[in-house]
Amino acid sequence: MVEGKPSKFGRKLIWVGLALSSLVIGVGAGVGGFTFVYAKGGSYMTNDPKACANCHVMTAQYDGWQKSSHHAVAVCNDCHTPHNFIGKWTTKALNGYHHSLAFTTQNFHEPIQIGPRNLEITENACRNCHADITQQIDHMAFAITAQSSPISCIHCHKNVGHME
Amino acid sequence: TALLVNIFERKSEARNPFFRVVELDDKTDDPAIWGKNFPMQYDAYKRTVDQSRTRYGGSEAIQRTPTEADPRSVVSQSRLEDDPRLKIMWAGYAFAVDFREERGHAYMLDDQTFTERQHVTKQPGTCLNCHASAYTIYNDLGKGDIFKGFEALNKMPYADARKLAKHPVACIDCHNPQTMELRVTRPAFIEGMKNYKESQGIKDYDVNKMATRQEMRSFVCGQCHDEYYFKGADKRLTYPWHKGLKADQMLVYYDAVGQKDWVHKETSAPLLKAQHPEFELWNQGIHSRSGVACADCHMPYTRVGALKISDHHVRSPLLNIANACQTCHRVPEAELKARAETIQDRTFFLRNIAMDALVDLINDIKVARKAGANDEQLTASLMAHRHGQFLLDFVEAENSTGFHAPQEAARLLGLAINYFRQGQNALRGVPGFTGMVASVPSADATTQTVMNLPMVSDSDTRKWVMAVPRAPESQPSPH
Amino acid sequence: TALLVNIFERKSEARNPFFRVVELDDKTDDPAIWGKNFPMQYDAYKRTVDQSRTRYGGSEAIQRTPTEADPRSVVSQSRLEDDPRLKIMWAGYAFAVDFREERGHAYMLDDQTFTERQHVTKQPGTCLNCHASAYTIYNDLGKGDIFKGFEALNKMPYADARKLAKHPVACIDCHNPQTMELRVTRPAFIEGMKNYKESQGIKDYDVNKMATRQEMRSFVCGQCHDEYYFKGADKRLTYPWHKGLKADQMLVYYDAVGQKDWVHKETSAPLLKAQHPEFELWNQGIHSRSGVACADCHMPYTRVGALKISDHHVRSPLLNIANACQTCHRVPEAELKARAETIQDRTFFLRNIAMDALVDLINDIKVARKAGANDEQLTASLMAHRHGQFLLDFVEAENSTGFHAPQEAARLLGLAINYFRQGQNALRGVPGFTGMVASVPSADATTQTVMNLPMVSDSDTRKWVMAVPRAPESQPSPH
Ligand code: HEC
Ligand code: HEC
Ligand code: HEC
Ligand code: HEC
Ligand code: HEC
Ligand code: HEC
Ligand code: HEC
Ligand code: HEC
Ligand code: HEC
Ligand code: HEC
Ligand code: HEC
Ligand code: HEC
Ligand code: HEC
Ligand code: HEC
Ligand SMILES: [Ca+2]
Ligand SMILES: [Ca+2]
Repeated sequence: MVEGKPSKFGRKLIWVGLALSSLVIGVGAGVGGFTFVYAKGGSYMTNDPKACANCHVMTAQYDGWQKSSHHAVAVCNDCHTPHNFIGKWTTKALNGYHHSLAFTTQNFHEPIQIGPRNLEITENACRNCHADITQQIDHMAFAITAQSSPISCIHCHKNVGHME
Repeated sequence: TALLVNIFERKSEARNPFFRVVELDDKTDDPAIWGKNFPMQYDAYKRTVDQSRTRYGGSEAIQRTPTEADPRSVVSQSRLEDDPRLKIMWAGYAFAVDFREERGHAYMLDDQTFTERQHVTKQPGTCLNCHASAYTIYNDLGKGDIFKGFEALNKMPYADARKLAKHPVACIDCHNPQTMELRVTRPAFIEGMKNYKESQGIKDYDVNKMATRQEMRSFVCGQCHDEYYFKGADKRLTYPWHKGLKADQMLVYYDAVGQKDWVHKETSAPLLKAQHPEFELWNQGIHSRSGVACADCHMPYTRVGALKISDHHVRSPLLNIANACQTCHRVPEAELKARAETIQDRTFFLRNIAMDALVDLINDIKVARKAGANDEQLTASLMAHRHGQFLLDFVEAENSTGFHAPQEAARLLGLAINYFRQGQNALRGVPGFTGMVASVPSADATTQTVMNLPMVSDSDTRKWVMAVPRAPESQPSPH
Repeated sequence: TALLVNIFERKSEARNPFFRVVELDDKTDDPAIWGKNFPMQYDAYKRTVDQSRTRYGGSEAIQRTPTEADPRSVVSQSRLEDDPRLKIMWAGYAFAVDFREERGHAYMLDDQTFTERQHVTKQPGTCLNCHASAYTIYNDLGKGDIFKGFEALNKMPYADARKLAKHPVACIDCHNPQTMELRVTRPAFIEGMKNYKESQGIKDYDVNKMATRQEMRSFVCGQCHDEYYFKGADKRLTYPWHKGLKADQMLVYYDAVGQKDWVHKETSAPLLKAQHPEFELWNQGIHSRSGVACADCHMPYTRVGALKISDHHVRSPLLNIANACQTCHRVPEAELKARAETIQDRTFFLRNIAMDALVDLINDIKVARKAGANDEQLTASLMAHRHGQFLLDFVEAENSTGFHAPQEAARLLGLAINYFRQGQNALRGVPGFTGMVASVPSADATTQTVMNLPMVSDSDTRKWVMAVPRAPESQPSPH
């Protein structure tokens, strides 16, 4: 996906996201809401990486991030939420809801693996910060066609966020 | 709105990461002109004249006195001198006369024009497909139809065809001049992939329409770095991929179509020569399987000023480990070099055993012929010679010394050894044949072989490297 | 609120790794007692009774009627039935009588006690080193000195020694009961590593003092999963690592000390049997080189509630790919399985070619003996038999079917093929020997071999898997 141009899929997600976020944030009572609060689902609302690591299942990524080249320059949200207001909060709500639910029911694939949607967000985050240096390789010259679609940064730079 | 403006600026910048100084079109074959728009890529491209050696690759600059017939003042080392067994292997074929370590792209046109192989056989125009910027030649000859141009070029005598060629592989052979997208300009590869995909159940595969960008980063190289033969009287350049890309699958194809490249001078076996199957061997390896392209290692991104570009100085990745390997493998350079060389040492070890086995077989067949054996009595041995020859040559001719697919390379060598030694055994049935005593391993010699094994020397449990098999006078040094 | 409780539990669990319910000391051999402190590890440990197959590994539960001599109601599949060539390979040795696929740790004591190999040869107490919780036995017999205890146990007849053993490998064999740290309790491994390190120029290596924690995560397995022999009249368990850990280096050692495990029934060659060299082959692989330990794949961390523990259900990683591989390789399970099996298929392919070559050699020597050849005339062939046998058996006996070091396994098989076929050629010199026509490959047969090659079938360019070589009636199925 080219920066700043949400795909059809992305746009659909924004709406789903908005609906879900109102559900999650808006609910004041009930197990769903309580779980979210108790499990520090609220962590999603801050930018503090420690907050992500509130869930012990995020510890490995937190540790990896601390050892990574980006430790000093980017926090979790810089890479895992879109670099625009709506996208950012939608994603937080979606992920927050999904992760809280997954964590509580313990129903998720281990090891945790980034999904296609979040991968695309992360890819775009790379491009957003590094547009200056990567433009030659990212957009081959004049036309933007199927073949000149970018190749994945993570194909080569898997380790920048989480040193293995 | 500051944000918005910012985004807009970025987007337009992004589409114009360079100054369009000149207009390029489908006739612009001169890379110097493209270089006006893309000076960084052009500068690197010109550096393919550099020569330096790695343990098994790169190339060495050997000075020579230019002659009228061959005006080159520098060539690369002769592989035939490195390993005289190669002359026995290829006896009767042009390769036994001149075969050198390959070097950078800048030399491809000259090295082809002046190789002594040109004097031994009358070569066809087909040769030029892979040693020159051929795209505009195809267009000219075919009046806009590259397939027609391809057929015309193939049929010409080399000397005539050679006159049409002006540059080694150039920008236009890999890039669309309008969009700079990668594209395949070689009909032989387009046909080869179509045949191969058909063997996989995919009909009408069109590489230029159906390949992803990441695939194209290998396919542009696959245009030339493959096993090939000249099919029929028209000398059509053909990739033998109809049954699959594995060496033994190609053998099945070659047997089915009855192809032979030459007849061995000593044994009269109908043989096949394998040539630079980098694309095919890479396809069997874990890197390919993980989506790692030729360009990822041989043209890695490199930082030039404020920009990142693809390093158009195409060369051995072992001369450039930091960019070629370390983004993916976070281990020290020396360790990465040692890993690659461990793989290569193992390949070279088995390759030498296979090479000895081949020489033994050739000698045995010679003796049997002297003893009066006829072709019919020799059939089994001659077929073993044919099959083993192709498999050994496949790994020998492949230029990564097994790195592109280590276990597959070893599998092929194991199979080749079996063919050669079986070929010797098959001579038992030949009346009057007793065989040479020299090729019989005594208990001592057997132990000797074991004693000559690579010995580990370094200290860390997990860090040893297999040393190259000790090379007595009679053994060649690594090429 | 079920959810809520669940979450609450999760959060507190993380801080309470275990309750010290009982005190453990250096005499506590019963794992059930350790299990009171570490119930999760113990539960998993008990699950090594599970049996399920992978393409080449795991094991299959075969029902049998218990007898007094052998009360087992379930065994694993017979490898001799899977591949009858193994009986020819080991003719005259106990292995030709009974050899089964190995299964989980829970069975080790019974499987050793009741194997029919016990009836063929009188086995020594040495056997128990690797099939029982031996640490407390050493301590008892040696009065606190495990080396003394080791020597005493080795010398005992198996039946006597067997009475001392109560459990299969247990917690105390790998763990210090006070600190739970890993430790090596096997004198043979301590000595083996000392000898090996000495060959690398390191004096007085002491594995329990000098190994890192990550190394210990392999060394505890290396206590048993190695090639070994019984040295001298005292039947001292010895690992042949004095020249290095590569198979051909062990061969040099065995030749130097003149070891033979048995004499082949048909050929009278003085042979060596290789056994489960997982530790040694792993050492040649890229995983070892990258610091990946046995425990990383065979006892991967697994989440139990909020805790991550080492999965003490030691088994084939291909039955547990998510935990065993995906922590390091972010690719789908099916793809990882295909990668491992591609490696194994290639190994199995070459292994079968080597196995045929061995059988041919044995038959040839038989014929030569019938023709009146004496040992001296056969020396070269018999040495070739010896050397090839060990190398082929090394890969055959190694239980990962090449996965632990793919290219090295293929290298050894290539070398073995060369020995066997050379051994056949060496018979030429024998007066009166003509050889068998059956072992001569006709052109057809040669082509046939090629035609029988694995054929790729799936569609994606980079995703093909090599199929297992087609198995005609006469060929064994993968073990
Ligand atoms: C409530 C506990 C919890 C918190 C807090 C948490 N996570 Fe997660 N996270 C999870 C769980 C559980 C999963 C696995 C979900 C799955 O695979 O279905 C997960 C998966 C992920 C994934 C990969 C899965 C995907 O959908 O692509 C990312 C990326 C991620 N988390 C980032 C974060 C970031 C960034 C934060 C902080 C802003 C954070 N997490 C905070 C529990 C949590
Ligand atoms: C510089 C960018 C960057 C930063 C900062 C970053 N990540 Fe990531 N993260 C990535 C990338 C890239 C991946 C995908 C890795 C892969 O595919 O191997 C990823 C994957 C993940 C996953 C999924 C696990 C996996 O390996 O697929 C989780 C969970 C996650 N990150 C959580 C976090 C948390 C929590 C933080 C902050 C402590 C954080 N990330 C900071 C780039 C980043
Ligand atoms: C919040 C902004 C931001 C994001 C998001 C970000 N980076 Fe960076 N990155 C930086 C900065 C700042 C540096 C420091 C180096 C520099 O001066 O450019 C850096 C350095 C790097 C480097 C050089 C250091 C190294 O690790 O080799 C690489 C490569 C890189 N980034 C790739 C990525 C990739 C790939 C992603 C997405 C997965 C990413 N970055 C996401 C800001 C960012
Ligand atoms: C095919 C491999 C590959 C891909 C894909 C790739 N990179 Fe890189 N990248 C490299 C290599 C190699 C270097 C080191 C260049 C050098 O140091 O000369 C590098 C360097 C960088 C640097 C650091 C330059 C410096 O020295 O400060 C940044 C930032 C970066 N890449 C970001 C990205 C981003 C963002 C993407 C996706 C748009 C991306 N890369 C895609 C291989 C790749
Ligand atoms: C993962 C990295 C990698 C990939 C991908 C790769 N190669 Fe290589 N290649 C190597 C290494 C390493 C060598 C050995 C160089 C040496 O011995 O100096 C090599 C050697 C070569 C050589 C001989 C170079 C010399 O210096 O003599 C050629 C030609 C070649 N590769 C072409 C290709 C082609 C074509 C492809 C794709 C079809 C490809 N390679 C894919 C790493 C790679
Ligand atoms: C399918 C593409 C292709 C065709 C057709 C081709 N070459 Fe090459 N040639 C290569 C490649 C790739 C290399 C570099 C790799 C190598 O040398 O193995 C090479 C290397 C060479 C070299 C330098 C190394 C050496 O062998 O001494 C010479 C000379 C050469 N070719 C001559 C010829 C001649 C003459 C012909 C026609 C009979 C020909 N080539 C046809 C692709 C091709
Ligand atoms: C043998 C094939 C080949 C030749 C010849 C070649 N290129 Fe490239 N070029 C590539 C590949 C591969 C890429 C990477 C494309 C991608 O990432 O999709 C590339 C990328 C580029 C790019 C995009 C930016 C970058 O550096 O990644 C430019 C501009 C470029 N080449 C210019 C040139 C020029 C100018 C010439 C002639 C002097 C040339 N190329 C010759 C293969 C080639
Ligand atoms: C038009 C045909 C053609 C194309 C396209 C082509 N090559 Fe080559 N390549 C050759 C020939 C011919 C040589 C040998 C030149 C010589 O020895 O004079 C060669 C040599 C090489 C070498 C050896 C350099 C050395 O020092 O030994 C490498 C590495 C290489 N090519 C990689 C690549 C890669 C990677 C690509 C794609 C990005 C590619 N080639 C595309 C024909 C081609
Ligand atoms: C774009 C990423 C990438 C690049 C560039 C790359 N590799 Fe790899 N390499 C991989 C992947 C992926 C694997 C497969 C194992 C895995 O999943 O980690 C691998 C595996 C390996 C292995 C083990 C497999 C084997 O064949 O034994 C070696 C050794 C290796 N690489 C060396 C190198 C060297 C040397 C270079 C540079 C010439 C290099 N790699 C360049 C990604 C890469
Ligand atoms: C990188 C992962 C990895 C490492 C490290 C590793 N193994 Fe394995 N091992 C495997 C795989 C994969 C198999 C094949 C299993 C199969 O065929 O089902 C295997 C097979 C085995 C088997 C046969 C299992 C069976 O199911 O029949 C044994 C025994 C074994 N390994 C022991 C060891 C020992 C001891 C070590 C360390 C010296 C070790 N392994 C290191 C992955 C590994
Ligand atoms: C150096 C350690 C060691 C010694 C000593 C040892 N074993 Fe084993 N044994 C193993 C290992 C490891 C396995 C599992 C791997 C395998 O079967 O290849 C095994 C498997 C077995 C099996 C099950 C598979 C089969 O072969 O049918 C039997 C039975 C067995 N051993 C009997 C014995 C006997 C009898 C002795 C003494 C002559 C003995 N073992 C000595 C380590 C050892
Ligand atoms: C064959 C060797 C072996 C046996 C037998 C064994 N363990 Fe372990 N154990 C290990 C290894 C390896 C580790 C990982 C240690 C490390 O990472 O340093 C481990 C780790 C542990 C740990 C630390 C926490 C964890 O799970 O990583 C505990 C507790 C433990 N084992 C208990 C036991 C108990 C109880 C038994 C008997 C029922 C037992 N072990 C039998 C090899 C063994
Ligand atoms: C005391 C000796 C001993 C130790 C220590 C030991 N093993 Fe074993 N292992 C055996 C024996 C014996 C068998 C075969 C049991 C049988 O077939 O009855 C075996 C079987 C196995 C199997 C085969 C399971 C199957 O389903 O086929 C695996 C995998 C294995 N061991 C891995 C390991 C690993 C990993 C370690 C270290 C963490 C280890 N072993 C430590 C003796 C040992
Ligand atoms: C603790 C990390 C780790 C674990 C666990 C692990 N690997 Fe690897 N694997 C590596 C590393 C490191 C390499 C070397 C290449 C590289 O540097 O990426 C590698 C290389 C490979 C390769 C290419 C080398 C070859 O031999 O062809 C394959 C295939 C592979 N792994 C499969 C597996 C499978 C299957 C498993 C599970 C049974 C597994 N790995 C478990 C880290 C791991
Ligand atoms: Ca070269
Ligand atoms: Ca098993």
